[in-house]
Amino acid sequence: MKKLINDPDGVVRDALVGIEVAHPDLRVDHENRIIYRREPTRPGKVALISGGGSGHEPLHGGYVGFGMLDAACAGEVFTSPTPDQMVEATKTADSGAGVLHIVKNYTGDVMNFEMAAELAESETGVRVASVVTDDDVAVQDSLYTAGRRGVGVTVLLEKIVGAAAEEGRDLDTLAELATRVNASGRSMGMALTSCIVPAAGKPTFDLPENEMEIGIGIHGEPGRHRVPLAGAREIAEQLVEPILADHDFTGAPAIVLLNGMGGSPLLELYLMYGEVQRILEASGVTVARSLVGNYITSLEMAGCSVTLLRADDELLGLWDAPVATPGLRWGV
Amino acid sequence: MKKLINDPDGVVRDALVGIEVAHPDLRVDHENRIIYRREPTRPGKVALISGGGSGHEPLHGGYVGFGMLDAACAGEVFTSPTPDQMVEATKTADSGAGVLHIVKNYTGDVMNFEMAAELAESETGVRVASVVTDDDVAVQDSLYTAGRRGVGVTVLLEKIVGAAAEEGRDLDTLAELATRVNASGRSMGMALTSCIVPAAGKPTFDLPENEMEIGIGIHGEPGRHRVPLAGAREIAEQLVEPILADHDFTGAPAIVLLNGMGGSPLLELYLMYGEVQRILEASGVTVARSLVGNYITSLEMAGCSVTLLRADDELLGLWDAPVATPGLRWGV
Amino acid sequence: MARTSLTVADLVAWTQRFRDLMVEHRAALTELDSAIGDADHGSNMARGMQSAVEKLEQTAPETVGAWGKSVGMTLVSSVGGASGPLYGTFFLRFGASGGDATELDAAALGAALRAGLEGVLARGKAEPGDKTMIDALGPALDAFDAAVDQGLEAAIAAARDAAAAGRDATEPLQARKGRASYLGERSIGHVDPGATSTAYLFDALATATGSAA
Amino acid sequence: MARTSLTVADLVAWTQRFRDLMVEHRAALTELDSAIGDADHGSNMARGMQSAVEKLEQTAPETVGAWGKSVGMTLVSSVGGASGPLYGTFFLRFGASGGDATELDAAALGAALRAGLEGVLARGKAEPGDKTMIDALGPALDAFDAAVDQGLEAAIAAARDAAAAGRDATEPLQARKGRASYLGERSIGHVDPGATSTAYLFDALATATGSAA
Ligand SMILES: Nc1ncnc2c1ncn2[C@@H]1O[C@H](COP(=O)(O)OP(=O)(O)O)[C@@H](O)[C@H]1O
Ligand SMILES: Nc1ncnc2c1ncn2[C@@H]1O[C@H](COP(=O)(O)OP(=O)(O)O)[C@@H](O)[C@H]1O
Ligand SMILES: [Mg+2]
Ligand SMILES: [Mg+2]
Ligand SMILES: [Mg+2]
Ligand SMILES: [Mg+2]
Repeated sequence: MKKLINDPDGVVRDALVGIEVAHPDLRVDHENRIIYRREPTRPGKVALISGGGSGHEPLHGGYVGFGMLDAACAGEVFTSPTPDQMVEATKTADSGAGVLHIVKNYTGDVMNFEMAAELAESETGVRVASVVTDDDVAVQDSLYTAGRRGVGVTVLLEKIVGAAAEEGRDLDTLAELATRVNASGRSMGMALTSCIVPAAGKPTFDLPENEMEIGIGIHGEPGRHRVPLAGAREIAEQLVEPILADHDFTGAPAIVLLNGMGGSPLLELYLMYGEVQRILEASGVTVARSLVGNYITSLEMAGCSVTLLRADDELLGLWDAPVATPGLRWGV
Repeated sequence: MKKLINDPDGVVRDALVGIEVAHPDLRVDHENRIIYRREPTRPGKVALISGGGSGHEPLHGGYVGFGMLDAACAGEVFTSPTPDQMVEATKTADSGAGVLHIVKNYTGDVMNFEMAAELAESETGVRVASVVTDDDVAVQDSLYTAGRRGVGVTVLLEKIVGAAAEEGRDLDTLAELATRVNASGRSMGMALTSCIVPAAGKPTFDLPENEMEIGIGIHGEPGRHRVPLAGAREIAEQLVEPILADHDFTGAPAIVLLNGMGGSPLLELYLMYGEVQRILEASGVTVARSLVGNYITSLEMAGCSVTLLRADDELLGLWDAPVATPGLRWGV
Repeated sequence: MARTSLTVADLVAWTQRFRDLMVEHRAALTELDSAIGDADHGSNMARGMQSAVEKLEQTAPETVGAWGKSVGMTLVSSVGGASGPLYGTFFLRFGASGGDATELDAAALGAALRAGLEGVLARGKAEPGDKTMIDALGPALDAFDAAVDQGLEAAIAAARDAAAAGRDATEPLQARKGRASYLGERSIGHVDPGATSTAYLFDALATATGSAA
Repeated sequence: MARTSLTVADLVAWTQRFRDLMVEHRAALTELDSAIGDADHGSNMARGMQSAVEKLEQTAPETVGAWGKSVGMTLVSSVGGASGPLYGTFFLRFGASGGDATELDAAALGAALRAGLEGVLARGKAEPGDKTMIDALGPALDAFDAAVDQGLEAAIAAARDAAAAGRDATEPLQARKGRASYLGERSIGHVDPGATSTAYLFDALATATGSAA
């Protein structure tokens, strides 16, 4: 296993040290593995908290800052954080206006955040609302699965709802907005290679040189199908088509995220984005905003995902609003 | 070869399509493979032009925009662009105040930019000054080498000199500043894996599972030494020590870049940065600013490099000045 | 003479034995989780059980309830993922069922295990056949109940065997809960990691209580 | 009867033959460049020579000067890297030496080649033994000059053999110019890619002019 680490079981602990020293605008509670903004939540502002397994950087710690999150809880690699962490973050970040938990739809994340919300409300009286993101069309949302996974739309939601929170909107309004954003977004991902979970020490799955996985998530798990390796144009089709089949993205401005899984060079991500945008245009989708890069990753996995968000003037305005985090930054 | 591409020989062409549609603030001349700011150079402002082989993204195209470059010429993967491209970019970006060429010290880049400067001046009368970056301490700067390579300091220089250009400083002043920045910076890199040049179709070098290369550049070339794989702390020492041995970084604020080579997850880069900063502090270096991420890459190579720049109040002020490019963005 | 009840010390020994098995089989559990999950079940369980045992060593519980609360809370607060809340809830409910008791006879043990199962079902909303730890836990408790008349040790041994059989029976199933459900039909043909750790849980119970026969 | 001069058509045939060799050995040249460089010499040369031949097909040159300018300018503007300016300069200077001539006898060819070499030296500032294309080019021209009394074909054949020998002789050298110099001692034991393409340049000249013996 070739990694820039000291100890496979201490990766998250050690990385948090680097995050703290690299970003003077952030503060890290190492005992609880929570990344906060340096300044406490402004009174009256609803606090946005998220968290999840580590290995998806810059998600979530890289989205703590003005215009996005107030705190992020870091779990072990690909393992959701614990309720204790979330309770601590909730209590600390609350300014009295309540806390919105942004949770990606995975069994572990949902259960841990649920327990945290119960504990936080009962122990401290902090008002907690939650939104669970589930935008991954690779998974059937049915009784026979754990439901669609939360992937790329989580980034867009943290940005948009984060901007609305800075405006001073209240908890219920933000929860409603978050639900609307999630319902308007869809994603689909693919992998050329597996990643290596440090504590596991070897690739999660083996993928022959002439094959790729379609319909992967962000935890290095295998996808829905294994298919022959194809060119970028064909891959773009395999990602965009299921998204467009699942939701109508015509007749409204769309925000598009072409996301790298962590191990693909930016050169290739741009190339993929060119292909994606071409298909979208041909399908009558109006791309109003776009983001190309590594925003929600799966360690060193090579591959990419596409996220589409059906927007409107309000969402575009919130998207364009100032943001200052390590992972997304504009307007300030 | 597992890549998100259509045709190994058309990678740069196709990626430029994606760069153009992803960034409405940029304009791409596809015939000449030049990335410009959308708006022409403001009269009186010196134009900053750089360029080099592709595969180092976001360098250089991702640094075109307010506060950094005015144009970037994209060569084939790891192959410097041609004089024609540079002449065209020079003529187009010049507002009358002259053009600064920012050239990384590689035989090909230097020769092609030299020919371009000669042609541009003789054909058009545009005033051209050049700075050649050579910050890589892995290479002995002697008669027996092509001289130190230009690596990480190029990013810092484009930012700092770009800010000075926005202030309206003249060509000679900027060339002098650029020379000073280059002389104050040092870098050192390492690789855990080789990258794959698309047109070559296989890894440039083979690196056994238990070894790493120390002293690599950014072209997938092997390094100075092949040594046993080590932990992050030891790797950090192997990168920082030669830098501190080559130049005095105490007694002045330092800007530090912990750069990923493209294939290492951000989690690991943060972890490495924690180790680097610890060593710097123990060595009496005061870190005033830092940057952690993939800023000057070598396709999907796993590994990282460290760049230190000895700064002062002026350089810090220019560093903090607003910048709005795809690759670096703050203050606007 | 066959034992007829478990003391708190027995429960602690069970915890330690389970910890030993999780550490010993850490890589194998992660390997199973690689096939249909995210390659962390082994490190999750080893980390959690290690913490649980350390906690018990710091503060020795005096009642079944205190033991269950200590182990359950430690798992909840040190594991994360799906297994943290699920195993955590199992031990918390087990403890709540035992309450202030300092010993559990066969019937009380059966009731406590059943309370644990109910907790896992309530928390995870999985059903039998969904290819989860439930598919080892459910059969184990049914076998326990069916054998309880033969005495505590026999019931534990029966539970252990049924858990192992339940674990094996997850192999042909298509997952409908947890991460493995994302794989659809590709989850078929792999043993569930959580059912495997649960089979070890009953193995540990049998060994720690000398019910190995 | 042995030929005593080259026409512009011969120069065009030489260009085509060099292109063929670059395309044919593209992967091998890139392989050499992988060992001590950045894995692009094969694609650089194949791309450049392909463009050069296309340009000649669009506009047939009538003089040695026009031919050299066409090939040289096309290389400069389509290759990039180190080999673009170096090979480009070689052909530009070769052409300038030939000027308006439509034929080159042995002495004139020798002078043109020498002008090309001087251009490469001026542009790249390499010295003999630095492990570059110079180490094939220099010996080739010396051999050409030494054999020029035996006639054009003999001189070309001698140059071809010396270029190949010069290429082979780069293997034990430590590089002091270009990318390979970054490797220090690790550059020892590998044949230089640029010297290899230069050996093909003279191979092409020999074949295209029927001087193969
Ligand atoms: N809803 C559920 N109910 C019961 N058990 C579940 C449920 N979801 C997952 N599991 C169990 O959890 C195991 C995975 O645990 P683990 O790998 O530690 O967590 P994660 O899936 O979060 O990575 C699965 O093998 C399965 O047995
Ligand atoms: N200064 C120089 N003078 C002469 N030849 C050189 C010089 N530098 C490099 N070369 C030649 O160029 C070859 C490499 O060409 P190429 O791979 O196309 O360019 P790059 O090194 O820019 O990738 C080397 O093998 C060497 O023969
Ligand atoms: Mg997990
Ligand atoms: Mg090159
Ligand atoms: Mg798991
Ligand atoms: Mg090369």
